[in-house]
Amino acid sequence: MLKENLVYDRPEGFTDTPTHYCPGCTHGVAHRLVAEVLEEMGVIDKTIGVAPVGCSVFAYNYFDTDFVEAPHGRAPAMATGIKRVMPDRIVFTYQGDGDLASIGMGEIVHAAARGENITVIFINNANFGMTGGQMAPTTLPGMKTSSSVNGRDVEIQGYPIKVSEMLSTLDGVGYCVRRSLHDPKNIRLAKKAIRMAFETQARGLGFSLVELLSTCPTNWGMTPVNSLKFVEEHMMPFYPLGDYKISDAIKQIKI
Amino acid sequence: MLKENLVYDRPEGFTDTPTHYCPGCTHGVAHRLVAEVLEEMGVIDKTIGVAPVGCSVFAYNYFDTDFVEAPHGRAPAMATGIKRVMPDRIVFTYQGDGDLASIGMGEIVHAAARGENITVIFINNANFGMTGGQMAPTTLPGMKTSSSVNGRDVEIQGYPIKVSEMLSTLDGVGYCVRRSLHDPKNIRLAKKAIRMAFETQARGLGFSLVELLSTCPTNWGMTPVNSLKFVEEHMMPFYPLGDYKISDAIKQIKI
Amino acid sequence: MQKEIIISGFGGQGVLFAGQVIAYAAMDSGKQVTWIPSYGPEMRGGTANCTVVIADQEIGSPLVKNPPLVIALNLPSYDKYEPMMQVGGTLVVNQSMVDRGAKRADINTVFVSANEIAEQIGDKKLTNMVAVGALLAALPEVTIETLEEALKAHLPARHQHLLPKNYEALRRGFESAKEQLAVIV
Amino acid sequence: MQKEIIISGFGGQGVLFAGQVIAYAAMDSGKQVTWIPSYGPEMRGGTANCTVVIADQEIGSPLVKNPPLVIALNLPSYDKYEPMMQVGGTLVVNQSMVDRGAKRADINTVFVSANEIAEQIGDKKLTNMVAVGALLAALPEVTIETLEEALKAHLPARHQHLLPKNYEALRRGFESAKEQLAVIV
Amino acid sequence: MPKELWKGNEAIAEAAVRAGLEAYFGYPITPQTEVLEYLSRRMPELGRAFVQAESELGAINMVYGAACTGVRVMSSSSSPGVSLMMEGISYIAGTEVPAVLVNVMRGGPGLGNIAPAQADYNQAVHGGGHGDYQAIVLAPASVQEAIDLTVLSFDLAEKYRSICMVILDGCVGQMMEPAEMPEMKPVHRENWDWNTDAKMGKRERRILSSIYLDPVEEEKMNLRLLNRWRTIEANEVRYKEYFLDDAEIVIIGFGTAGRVALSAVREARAQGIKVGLLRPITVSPFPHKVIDQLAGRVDAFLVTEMNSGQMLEDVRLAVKGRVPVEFYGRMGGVVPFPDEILNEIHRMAKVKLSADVHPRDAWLERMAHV
Amino acid sequence: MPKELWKGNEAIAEAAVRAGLEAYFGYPITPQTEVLEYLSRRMPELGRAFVQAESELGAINMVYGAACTGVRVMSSSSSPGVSLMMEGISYIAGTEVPAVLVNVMRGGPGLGNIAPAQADYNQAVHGGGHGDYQAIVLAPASVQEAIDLTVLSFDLAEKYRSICMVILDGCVGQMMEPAEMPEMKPVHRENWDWNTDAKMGKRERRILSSIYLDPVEEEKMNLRLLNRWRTIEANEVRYKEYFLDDAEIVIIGFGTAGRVALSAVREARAQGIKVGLLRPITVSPFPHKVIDQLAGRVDAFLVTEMNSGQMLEDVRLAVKGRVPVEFYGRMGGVVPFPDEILNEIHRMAKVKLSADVHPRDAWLERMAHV
Amino acid sequence: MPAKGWIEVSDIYCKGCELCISACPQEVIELNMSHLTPKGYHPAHTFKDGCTGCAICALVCPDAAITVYREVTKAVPVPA
Amino acid sequence: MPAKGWIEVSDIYCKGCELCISACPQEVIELNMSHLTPKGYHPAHTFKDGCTGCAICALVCPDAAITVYREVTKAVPVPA
Ligand SMILES: Cc1ncc(C[n+]2csc(CCOP(=O)(O)OP(=O)(O)O)c2C)c(N)n1
Ligand SMILES: Cc1ncc(C[n+]2csc(CCOP(=O)(O)OP(=O)(O)O)c2C)c(N)n1
Ligand code: SF4
Ligand code: SF4
Ligand code: SF4
Ligand code: SF4
Ligand code: SF4
Ligand code: SF4
Ligand SMILES: [Mg+2]
Ligand SMILES: [Mg+2]
Repeated sequence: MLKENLVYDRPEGFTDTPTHYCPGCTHGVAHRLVAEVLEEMGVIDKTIGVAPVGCSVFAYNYFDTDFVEAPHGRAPAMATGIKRVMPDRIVFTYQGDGDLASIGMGEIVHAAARGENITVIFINNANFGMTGGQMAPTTLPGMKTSSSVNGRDVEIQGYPIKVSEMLSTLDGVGYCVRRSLHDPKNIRLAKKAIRMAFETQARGLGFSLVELLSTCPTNWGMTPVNSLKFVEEHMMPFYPLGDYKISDAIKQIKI
Repeated sequence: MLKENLVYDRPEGFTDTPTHYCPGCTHGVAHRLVAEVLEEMGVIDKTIGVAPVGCSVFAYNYFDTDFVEAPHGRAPAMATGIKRVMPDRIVFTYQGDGDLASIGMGEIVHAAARGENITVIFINNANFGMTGGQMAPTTLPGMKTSSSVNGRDVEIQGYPIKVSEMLSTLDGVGYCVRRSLHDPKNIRLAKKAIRMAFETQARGLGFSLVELLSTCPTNWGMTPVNSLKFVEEHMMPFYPLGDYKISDAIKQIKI
Repeated sequence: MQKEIIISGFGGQGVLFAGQVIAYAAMDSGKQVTWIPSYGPEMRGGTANCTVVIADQEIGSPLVKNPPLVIALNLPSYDKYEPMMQVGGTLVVNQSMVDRGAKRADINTVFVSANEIAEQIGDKKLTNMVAVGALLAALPEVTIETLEEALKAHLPARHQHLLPKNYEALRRGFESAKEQLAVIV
Repeated sequence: MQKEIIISGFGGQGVLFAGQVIAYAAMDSGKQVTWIPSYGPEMRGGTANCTVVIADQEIGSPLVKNPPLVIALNLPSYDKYEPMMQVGGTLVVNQSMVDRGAKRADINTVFVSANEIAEQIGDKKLTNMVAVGALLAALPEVTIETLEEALKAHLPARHQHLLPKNYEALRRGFESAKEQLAVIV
Repeated sequence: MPKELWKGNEAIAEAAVRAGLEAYFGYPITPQTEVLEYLSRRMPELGRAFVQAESELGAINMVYGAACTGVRVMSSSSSPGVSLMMEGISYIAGTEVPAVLVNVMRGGPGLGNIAPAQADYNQAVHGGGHGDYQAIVLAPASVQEAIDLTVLSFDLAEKYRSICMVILDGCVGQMMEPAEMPEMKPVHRENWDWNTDAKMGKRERRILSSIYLDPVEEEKMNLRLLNRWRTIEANEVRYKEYFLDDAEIVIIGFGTAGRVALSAVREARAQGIKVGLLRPITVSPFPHKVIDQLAGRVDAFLVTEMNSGQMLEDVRLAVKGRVPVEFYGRMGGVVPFPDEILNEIHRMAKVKLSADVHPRDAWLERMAHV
Repeated sequence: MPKELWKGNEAIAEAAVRAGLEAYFGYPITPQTEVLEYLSRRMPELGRAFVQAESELGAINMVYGAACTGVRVMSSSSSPGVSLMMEGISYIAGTEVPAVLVNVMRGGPGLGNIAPAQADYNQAVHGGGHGDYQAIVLAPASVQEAIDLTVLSFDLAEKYRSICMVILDGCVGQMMEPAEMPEMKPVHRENWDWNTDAKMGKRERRILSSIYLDPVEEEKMNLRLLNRWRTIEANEVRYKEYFLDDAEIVIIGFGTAGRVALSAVREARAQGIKVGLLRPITVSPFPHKVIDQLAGRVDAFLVTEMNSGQMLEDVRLAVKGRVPVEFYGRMGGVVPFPDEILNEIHRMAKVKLSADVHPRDAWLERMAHV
Repeated sequence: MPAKGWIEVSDIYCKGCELCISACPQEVIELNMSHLTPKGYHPAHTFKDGCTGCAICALVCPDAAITVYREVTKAVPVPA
Repeated sequence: MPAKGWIEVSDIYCKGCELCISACPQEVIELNMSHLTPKGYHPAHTFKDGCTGCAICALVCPDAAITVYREVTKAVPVPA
């Protein structure tokens, strides 16, 4: 096979380790996009990742960068610690919705408010995947989970939190957008957003976060393909895709 | 003196205990307004307050209601615990900006998101009063505190958090407004807002919060009168007064 | 009396339920019993196993290192547990998923084509019950009848119509094992 | 040698700084020294006090129950510490804030009109220094000269111009006390 | 009630319900999640309060709030989650309100793993939170005991206005055993003289707080807690004895380590070795007295735990060097098999033991092969 | 360097700076706040990292992150704040990264008060976080010691890839004493073989985590920690002796309780009573050995603490019942005066002591008057 | 003609913060420098006539130290 | 005429999730039911001609299991 024939190959940002994710789980897609962006920006060598507690707890096995493993929800604090002593490194967290929006709410809000110059990849799959599919702050109204078996009753179990909308009210936030991983077009847009988020950091323009609507075929009890449909039909209407905050300086960035 | 001569008297919601607040500190005004509202609504007898850690740690000494004392920042969680088992009681927290917006961010966001049927009186005095005036999440850009002696540098120390703006993005919030305690007119408006917040709770209409711009003459190093001017001239432009969220059901309330 | 049983196989083979049914039957026979799943790194997919201990008296360890009774529903399980077994123990092997013979002569190995038998009965999911039936041939403390009762009592309502097929699976497994054990003995 | 001093008064009377100056002077005289504020419920307003211990050897307890040396700048302090004092100790009382005489005869009570003297010198804030001067009359381990040196070294730059007045306060207090102590002895 | 096959975690949940649990606040974590999931269904069914909190920090403070009103309330978690509750637990202790907390312990430190462990003994028994306080700590070894001790935990918590913890390892949480549930106790609110459930026209207002700004007052409060603890020590020690009458070697182990030891003890007895087992059920208050007495008549002790020897030190405190105390532990989620403990018994029966070297050091040498 | 009058908290802050502190993360709390305030000015001045975190939870995890990169980092807090750090501490221990944490202890449990106390001894020494780990814990009794031990804490933390805590009571934190600062050490980054500071073209990637999903691997990690701890125990025990040579009664106390005891000892010696003092400087590793030796030749011990007798149990473990161990404690922020301890010495010199009743119980009886 | 009113300032509660002084539309309040409260503050008092009983001073007082009275002439709403 | 392309699916990474199958605009991918990967999955493969090398399958593959090739005819941008 000739080099010039190659259209797409596994990104260099990845290690050889196969992921432990369930078949068709779009955590894998999000991983791949991050790896591609780091490769394209040529920053693999100076990147330090912070893995969360959640299904992506082993994220550190898959990226060819240094990695640390945070306590549940505390990745933004760890990332702050790292970035403050190593300001020339690229530091990112990769967090699920239980991790970021439930237990880790205090840390993410404050990292954002401080304008901490880190990048957050936020995987919203509307449940706690790792512990067996319990209700997350992002679980849709009426959605059944292992801790809301009759469907989330918002009157008793509370309303879902729209993370991007909430965080974009904070002045420290440079870049905050929501994308989805459910079809090729949206995956491309997601990758562009991830790129922009890392560029924001590389240029020192403040806190950047990309929220990605993602699937959990296992706990949703659906095939991977149907899970993508669920994202499109149920999650997207509730969690509108869009740019929630892009600071003027970041709007200037051309890539 | 005839009863009919009486125009204003110390509210019954208060105990006889003089407060420990510094002279001119508007924590006292906020207290008085809450006491007046509880009295006017006739709910003193069924109210349980939750005191924070902060200058108002001894709030429990002043109101003639049952009271508990929360760990720093956790008042909304304690209030949740109380309200869930005593849904017919009136439960409120009284919290400072360090308590609510710094260490207690996770708890307040989630109580709000859950639409927890409690009332939060939130005293924004732009610093940690009790521990000697350190920077709070609400400290204004450039403002000097004992942990930002050269004035808050937002690039390094982060941007202030606008709590009402942020929380009003949450669906569980019924009532969320910002008022000020710096002059008679605004004090009257603040009292109306506190009344509305408690009415929201009494009618089961969800989470209610009144943010009150307040002074800290001691740590600001100003006379009480000048502190009121500081609120008007510096805090109000940064923290605009207004109704950030009033649900439709609450708008119907007539008092 | 104390008997320890390990049941092991792939995730979807009904390993945990098989153990529970034995545990129910033992309980209904007035025995002490413990059932414990292996839960661990391999939570998602991979092999699953559980340990059932049946005894007359208060049970100590719910886990066992050298089991006298094992059901291995697939090759990895067979490979793993054969060397661990107690001398003289009985190992029920699902021949449908295994392409080798016994390596140990000091235990009784019973080969049952559990998949085939289950398919013959008309439900692939009965593989586990065929194997359980086979095990009963070496576990006199639990009779086929109590096991049937246990199944009846504990199969979820929506599966109750499958009871006759479950019974058949048990008996086919039992017969197959009894023949082999008769030869061995 | 070990001497313990408690200095007590209202919040704004410069109690803590008075203790620090003595501590500096003791340190500069090559002594061991500890200074500790009372911090507690009465953080905001109310009375303030600090304890200074001066010794030749490693100091044990930085707090003392029965002090031999006390400065009481107001009545509550006087009331509080008079009964606690060691027999034979010296208690400097700010007569300007106190309207009663001594209750104990087994200690030396020195009355100094610290406020008046300070005002005479021209700065009400020097009350504490007048009292410190008075104390020195009973604390031979620290000379007026070292205390002046200490003041010079540690008074913030913006107050350095006040040094002469501080010196005067010290000496006026010292003189006043020496007279009284001479009588007592 | 007839026996049913119950999974440990679900049994605890149902037992709590039957004991009159009015509110549960928790956060998912393996291997405890079944408690939360079970109650997420069961509590609303009964019209009682269930909240999946935002975190363990949220959960313990919801517990704290509800506890102040005087109702029966609990949370459950596993090791890392329980660490997050330390401040709250200290507050609950300092406020003297009753609350129940279940810790289904897993391998640590840090994120560790989800396998069964007993390494939070010290945290529970010797105070993981700040300040002087003692928690009542119960350690079930079977599903039936998990049920019984859960019920007991509410009674003890209320009786002594204390935090009461049930600590079990993942084995007991995940295991199924036949067990009998107690009758359903109707929820009834006691007329406490301390709870803050609002005046309601009936009484003066009440305050619940853990502040005692004056050290002397705080010291009095500390003394009150300590004296109460002496009563608890006098009345509430529980343990189970096996073959102790003529035992020359006594094994001490709690929870799963204790029941694994039971298998080894039976085997050793079958071999004619005079060995017995003491299984503490309350690890706090600790059964010091019975160990003290045993130390006067037996030849040696073997402490076995699924940690590095935490309870070991409490045993050594009781034995006071009179006879050798040996240790055998497995850590990090490894559950010992009976034969490992049997080996230790054989070793102890053979060689002359010394009380000089620390048993942990000796054990570490023996573990060099791992 | 000439001696200067330093306040304990500020001295710790400056000592850390001189030891090469590259980052501080903390949250205000009395009586520790001066550490944070001092560093909020000092660190930026030197171009080093200072963040006032959103909470202690945030702070400890910022410390954890920075520690992973291999730089010198610390946090400080006081009792309730330290309780909030328990999960993070367990993670730091489990990841084997060096970090320093200062606890200026106050009265508790719960919110308690801001007066000096030593009631977090157990939390620090016996593990307040989940899982098996040990922290190195240093207990200064003076401002100079606070400086020296702060510097030492960074060295020890790095040497053993361990969490190292400095625990002091509010007295030492608020006190001023003449003290000598060490020279300013230039910040220099070591070439560790474990830190995650990015590959930077020089090496393979590195991971730092506390997960060991396989229990056997976790057990190996636990054993590694334990064996390291044996080295620490062998090499790093520190204590100070006073008048021990001919002592018949030995007092043991750390921090302020230890120095208050010194005053009592001097007084007793002046009265001809043969009493000495052992002041542990490392409370973890604990000076077991020297106490063991003393127990062979002295008549009795008196443990004195500003808590209910937490270190007491460690002393009793070392003494093993050979001679009586008595206890005298004050709690809740009360600092004992020397005469209280002198009274105890007199009592001990007079009456015949028994090793039978628990010293805490006996003390509680004596405290009945409070 | 404005209503005639008067106020009482509690010695127990007043801390002499002067907020009432700067808020009083009639400018009839000042600190009583010849009196010290038990807590050591100079309390507020009216030093001249002109109080209308408008209760604005009570509205701004952080210590609920002021009781306001008025001659009953016509109905005036209490401060809300 | 569309470009001619082809793909390689890695046995190590593919988990048979079928996302590529449903995404392929040419509908040339299916699971290979006659082959099991070491992890026990039926992997994806192209079962007929028509692949254009558009790389959409690779874009949606969560396991980065697909390598895409194309005959070099004209420049086509790689998926961004
Ligand atoms: C302190 C603490 N609490 C709880 C847990 C258990 N836990 C592990 S992952 C997880 C939720 C993960 O959900 P999410 O962040 O949405 O990630 P996903 O698995 O859905 O990708 C929880 C609750 C833990 N490990 N630590
Ligand atoms: C866990 C914990 N951390 C820190 C503290 C110390 N602390 C007490 S009050 C306070 C800040 C209070 O500020 P704020 O909430 O704004 O109230 P204010 O005093 O300004 O009214 C802090 C940090 C504490 N008591 N507990
Ligand atoms: S459980 Fe859900 S989120 Fe986790 S790997 Fe499986 S599909 Fe993905
Ligand atoms: S310190 Fe500030 S907030 Fe606290 S009572 Fe004084 S003035 Fe009010
Ligand atoms: S506002 Fe109140 S406290 Fe302040 S001076 Fe007036 S009466 Fe006194
Ligand atoms: S009632 Fe009105 S007029 Fe009278 S003193 Fe008060 S503010 Fe002034
Ligand atoms: S998308 Fe990837 S993992 Fe899924 S079937 Fe296709 S090649 Fe296999
Ligand atoms: S490259 Fe395009 S045409 Fe070819 S298999 Fe993949 S998706 Fe189908
Ligand atoms: Mg999720
Ligand atoms: Mg504040």
